[in-house]
Amino acid sequence: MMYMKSAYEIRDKYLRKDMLPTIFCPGCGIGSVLQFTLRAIDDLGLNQDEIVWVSGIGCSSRVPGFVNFDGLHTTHGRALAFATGIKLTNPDLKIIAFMGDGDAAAIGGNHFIHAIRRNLDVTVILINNFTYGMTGGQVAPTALKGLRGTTAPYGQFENPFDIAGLAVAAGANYVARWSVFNYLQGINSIKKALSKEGFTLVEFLSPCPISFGRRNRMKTAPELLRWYQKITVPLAKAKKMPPEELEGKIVIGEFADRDRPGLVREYEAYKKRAKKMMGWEE
Amino acid sequence: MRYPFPVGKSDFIQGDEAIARAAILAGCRFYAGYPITPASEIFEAMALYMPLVDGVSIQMEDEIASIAAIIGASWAGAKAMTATSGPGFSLMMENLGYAIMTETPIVVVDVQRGGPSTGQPTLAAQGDIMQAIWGTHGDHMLIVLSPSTVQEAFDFTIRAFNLAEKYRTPVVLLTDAEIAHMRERVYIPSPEEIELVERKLPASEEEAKLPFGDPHGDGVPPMPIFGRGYRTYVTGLTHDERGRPRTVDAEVHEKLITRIFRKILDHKDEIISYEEFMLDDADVAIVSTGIVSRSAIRAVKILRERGVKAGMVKINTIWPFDFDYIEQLAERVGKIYVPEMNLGQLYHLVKEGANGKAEVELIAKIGGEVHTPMEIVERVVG
Amino acid sequence: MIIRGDEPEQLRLLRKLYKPGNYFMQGNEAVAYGALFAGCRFYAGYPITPSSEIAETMARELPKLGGYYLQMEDEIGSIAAMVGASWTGFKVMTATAGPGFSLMQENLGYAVMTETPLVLVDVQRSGPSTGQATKGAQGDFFQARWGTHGDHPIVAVSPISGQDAFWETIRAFNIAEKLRTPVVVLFDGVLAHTRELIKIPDVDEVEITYRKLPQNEEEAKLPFGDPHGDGVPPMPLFGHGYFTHVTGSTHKENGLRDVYTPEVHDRLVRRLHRKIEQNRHVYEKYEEHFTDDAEILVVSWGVTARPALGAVLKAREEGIKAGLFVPKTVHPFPGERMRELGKKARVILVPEMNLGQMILEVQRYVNDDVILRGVNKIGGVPLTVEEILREIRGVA
Amino acid sequence: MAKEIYSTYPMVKYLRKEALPTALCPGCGGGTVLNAFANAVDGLKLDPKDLVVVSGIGCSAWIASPYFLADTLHTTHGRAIAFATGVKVGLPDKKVVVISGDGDLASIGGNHLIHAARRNIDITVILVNNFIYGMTGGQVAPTTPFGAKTTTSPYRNIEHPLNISETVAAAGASYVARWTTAHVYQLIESIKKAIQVKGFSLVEVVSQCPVQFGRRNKMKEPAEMLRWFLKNSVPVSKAKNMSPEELEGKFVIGEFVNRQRPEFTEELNKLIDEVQEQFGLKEV
Repeated sequence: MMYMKSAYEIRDKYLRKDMLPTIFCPGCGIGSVLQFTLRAIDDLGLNQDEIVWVSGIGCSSRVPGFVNFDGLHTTHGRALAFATGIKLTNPDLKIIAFMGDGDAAAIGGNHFIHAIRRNLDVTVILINNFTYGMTGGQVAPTALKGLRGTTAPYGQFENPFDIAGLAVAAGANYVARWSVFNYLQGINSIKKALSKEGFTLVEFLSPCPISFGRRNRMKTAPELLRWYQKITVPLAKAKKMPPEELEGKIVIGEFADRDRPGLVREYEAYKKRAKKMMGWEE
Repeated sequence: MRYPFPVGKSDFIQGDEAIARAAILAGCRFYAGYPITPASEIFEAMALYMPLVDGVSIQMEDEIASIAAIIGASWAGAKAMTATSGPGFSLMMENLGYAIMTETPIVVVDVQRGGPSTGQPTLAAQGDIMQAIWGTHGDHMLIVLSPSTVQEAFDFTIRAFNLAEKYRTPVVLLTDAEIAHMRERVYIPSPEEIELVERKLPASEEEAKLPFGDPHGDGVPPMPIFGRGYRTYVTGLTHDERGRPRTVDAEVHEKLITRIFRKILDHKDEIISYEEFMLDDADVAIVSTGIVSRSAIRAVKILRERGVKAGMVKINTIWPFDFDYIEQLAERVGKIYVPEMNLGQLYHLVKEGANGKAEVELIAKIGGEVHTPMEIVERVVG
Repeated sequence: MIIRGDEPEQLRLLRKLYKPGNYFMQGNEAVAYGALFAGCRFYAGYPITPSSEIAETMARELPKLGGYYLQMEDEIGSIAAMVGASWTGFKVMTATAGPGFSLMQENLGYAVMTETPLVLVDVQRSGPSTGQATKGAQGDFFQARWGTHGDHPIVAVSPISGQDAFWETIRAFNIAEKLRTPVVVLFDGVLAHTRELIKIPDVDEVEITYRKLPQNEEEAKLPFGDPHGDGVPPMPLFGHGYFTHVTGSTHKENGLRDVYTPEVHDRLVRRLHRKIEQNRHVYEKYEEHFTDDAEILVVSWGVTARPALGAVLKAREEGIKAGLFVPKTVHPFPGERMRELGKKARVILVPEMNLGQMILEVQRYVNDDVILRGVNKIGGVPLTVEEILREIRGVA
Repeated sequence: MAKEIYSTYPMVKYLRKEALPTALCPGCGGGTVLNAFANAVDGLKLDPKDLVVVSGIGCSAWIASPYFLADTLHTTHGRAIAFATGVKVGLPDKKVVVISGDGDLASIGGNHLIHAARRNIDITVILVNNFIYGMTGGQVAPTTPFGAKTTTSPYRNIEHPLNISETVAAAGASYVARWTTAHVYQLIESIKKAIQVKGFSLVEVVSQCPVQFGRRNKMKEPAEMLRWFLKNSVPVSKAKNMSPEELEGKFVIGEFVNRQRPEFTEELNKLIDEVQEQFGLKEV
């Protein structure tokens, strides 16, 4: 068992006290994931002044307001596009994009896959709660079939997105998914993601008892956590299961861990090449 | 500093190229864009020059991402620009509002083409004047400039950067397909000849803590850019002086929005620019902007030859608009003509300004061709 | 759906589902029910405060009526899907708020250019940018008029109460269908979330309009012509074998692209403007109170019209000759009527929840001997009767 | 001359004659795609009255719009699939086909592409991938090969191309195939299959743009580009056993997926039936 700092220590070191309490509802999983992320930063000994948090719109996107770092709270779905400008302008900064599933995968789906394609050096911490919590519980593109939302009062009939799977196909350097229940794996994955070059993603199944759970007969966070335990399947096990059995399940684990050069490194080389081609440099 | 084009001498170049060179000389080191006719040549020139001056030129997946990226770059400390045309400009509206709200200095070039919708992609128009002013939602204030020659395209681009930096605001450079693609002789000054303005940075920890305050009383807060240990929080939500979201407090909202208006309107005299020609004894005035002004000048000369006491005003700053000046003008002349390449946009502003003190008549032309001087003359002499 | 001749079935369903009577509901719900009564059977949207209840009501009610609710990946996709569905014959709607409205601007221009009937509800909230997401405002007045690029006309209506929202939504559909054009409903966050007693009428009391369809092969071949001289071409819907070509690029009467000939562009864009200009009788609407002898004329719109009326009534009690002019169709602005009223007034006050937008429209139609003054308030709290009354007294 | 060609070309019956000749440059692969599409329609004996063709902005968007004689909706940049979604829901019995380019569908329109694949809505997308923005003058695209020169990557492209077919397959499409314009017969067969399949289908066609792409990358002639395609094409079955390094710069061709998954409009109508049933709204 590794030594873990108390939550109070983490809070005092990294949160803006004047912004507390947070806007999150009781039982919301965002606080847990935030804690995982801060612990990962702390364990790695990263410099607080060299990290910028970027976010879009939604409950999870309010996180950069609560942490004591440079933070850019942007428009809906566009966080990764804003991040591209920050990173390329000042490559010394580490970028953490804290996003929700609606933000990253619905309206922001295109920026998501193109940031991955470019291998933008950014770590995405993605809160997947199957719903638009802030606007009142509308169905999200990640919602499994049959789940209810205020705009799917008769149950979702569309197929869901597998965000992690999409990120792997688009070419991300590191992709992992856990539920907030898997906190140790989660922290370790974030540490790994923060240590790597290029695009890294850690997705968390995270409870939203108020906007999502209540409408799906899981009024409390523990009920949602138990449900996650039921529907998640570790990657090793999933590999041996036929597609029919995996229907309605969510696979968790590490899906990709590779070392393609990141956009910053590519652009540095590009500048050199340009000067060489123009005869400005040998 | 070495430049990838000759400086301190004249060159024969397109408007798009002039804008790109001006941006480089103004210190722009981040460009994000997306291909669109007739603005693509700006991007192509930036792609060629930027890596050579250690800047960034990146092609994003769409126009929404392009303006997002330059806002991010600006907060990381770079002077940043994007260029587009009507359809792309429409897509940028949400994030243009974000730049206004977060007081992010950026320059957005809109090379106007025939619209609405995809319309006439290769032909010039002046149909986005009102969009540049009103296109994003909510109460907002920004600066819009409009050049009429390739030389002005160059000069106004530098001015756009200076105004953006000085007032911590997005500036729209509204040009058109005609100027963008026209080649003219342009004097490209050397860096020593160019006066550049850099954004105010916080002079103390105290100032850095109020990224949306008004420590100097001019309405323009210093900008604590990222990575300097200020731990700035920036949001498009209504925020207090420290940048904290305060979305249900009416007073905070009013204070913020009125300051964003004030910081520009209080400096109207410095921002607003127009040029008068032969107006001293005129009883007919032509008010125009951009490419049409060139035909208007010629029209004034022809009218004078014919004995009509005509004069004209070329509007360089479209927004904020000098309503008061137009009212004074209306008092001096009996009639104002507004030739423009749309069905009436600048006309509305002039009419509001004239305040009933002179008759205002629109000379509209659409379809992609600039008014000929004679078309204006004929309308004036009836 | 309704346009394809199954009205009896739709009327049966409407009667069965919605009994006439007074219901206690939000303005947003009133908009949704108005749309359902107007025959809207396709809704594509994306969640955004404070408009989400419109989507939620449509998601709940549309399937009952056999209609379609789609939640798209963003606002751009929403308006795009609507245009597609409109060309198959549906009456279509979406609802959004400022940020989403900004995103829709490009495709709103496309709908203007392709003359696609649709209804777009903008529940205005306090901006710019994300601003005050839950608070009402009237800051998108000019965005509705000028938000998309290029020369374009637009029709926008603005309800002044929850009940009005029900009827104005129906009117928006009727205008859209009659003139083959997008219509914006400028609603706001205050009325959207205010619960009021709202009367749902019997279906027979609701008059609805259908778009013109081509009467013959000849008409169908000119989907962008003007066979009837009213500027409104019949709409040859997809799937009927007309082989219609629809493009947002400059096009000839037959729909084929011609982006180089100035005359073609001139003809098309001028007709689009003429279509709106010459059919004022279809959409022009305003309310007047005590305007006959008003020395102090209050001009207001949307949510602010109510406290404005309250203030005018109180002013009259105090013996002040105040009057009220409320444009219900705000774009195109009822300029002629404004000019007439402006001649009679000594002072014009324009209260609105922004820093001065409609006042610029008013200014164009009044002479300089009138004192024109804005009564502006931002921050999400509506103007009160007292605040407006104070201004009236101040100039009385 | 042109008239003669039209009179002997059997597919001309599917074309809008008043719109010909097309605006495509000599040697452009767009003509091949139009031809293949017409042949597929012909082969399936589809009545063009049962077709709606939707496109976005760009050269490839012009391939069928306005040249193909059907209902054609030429929309805004990147949004064709979202427009098509509305058309399909409104006309579930018609075949809705989107023909557009890589920049249009995979760059600015990437989100609509993956979401339509997720919904598995019964639309056929023919994506013409020529690695470049042809219409605006040859700018880099998200599909431009690593190292290729374009007007906005004048010192060679540093970004990696998006694997469109693979991404769309991962997003949940029913049918996905990739061919090049050098594989015309396979292409026709794939388009036929794609049109028939119930659900979202994508046929990616690697196509030549000698003017904007080839010229800047030492392949001025269309034939050179076709030879490049043939030389670097690898069938899916073989690609499976190759490493990512070996696959760098190759075109993997063939069918990626062909599967049955619940389809959007069918599910939507099923839901409506259930709701009407539940509330007792069905007519007896």
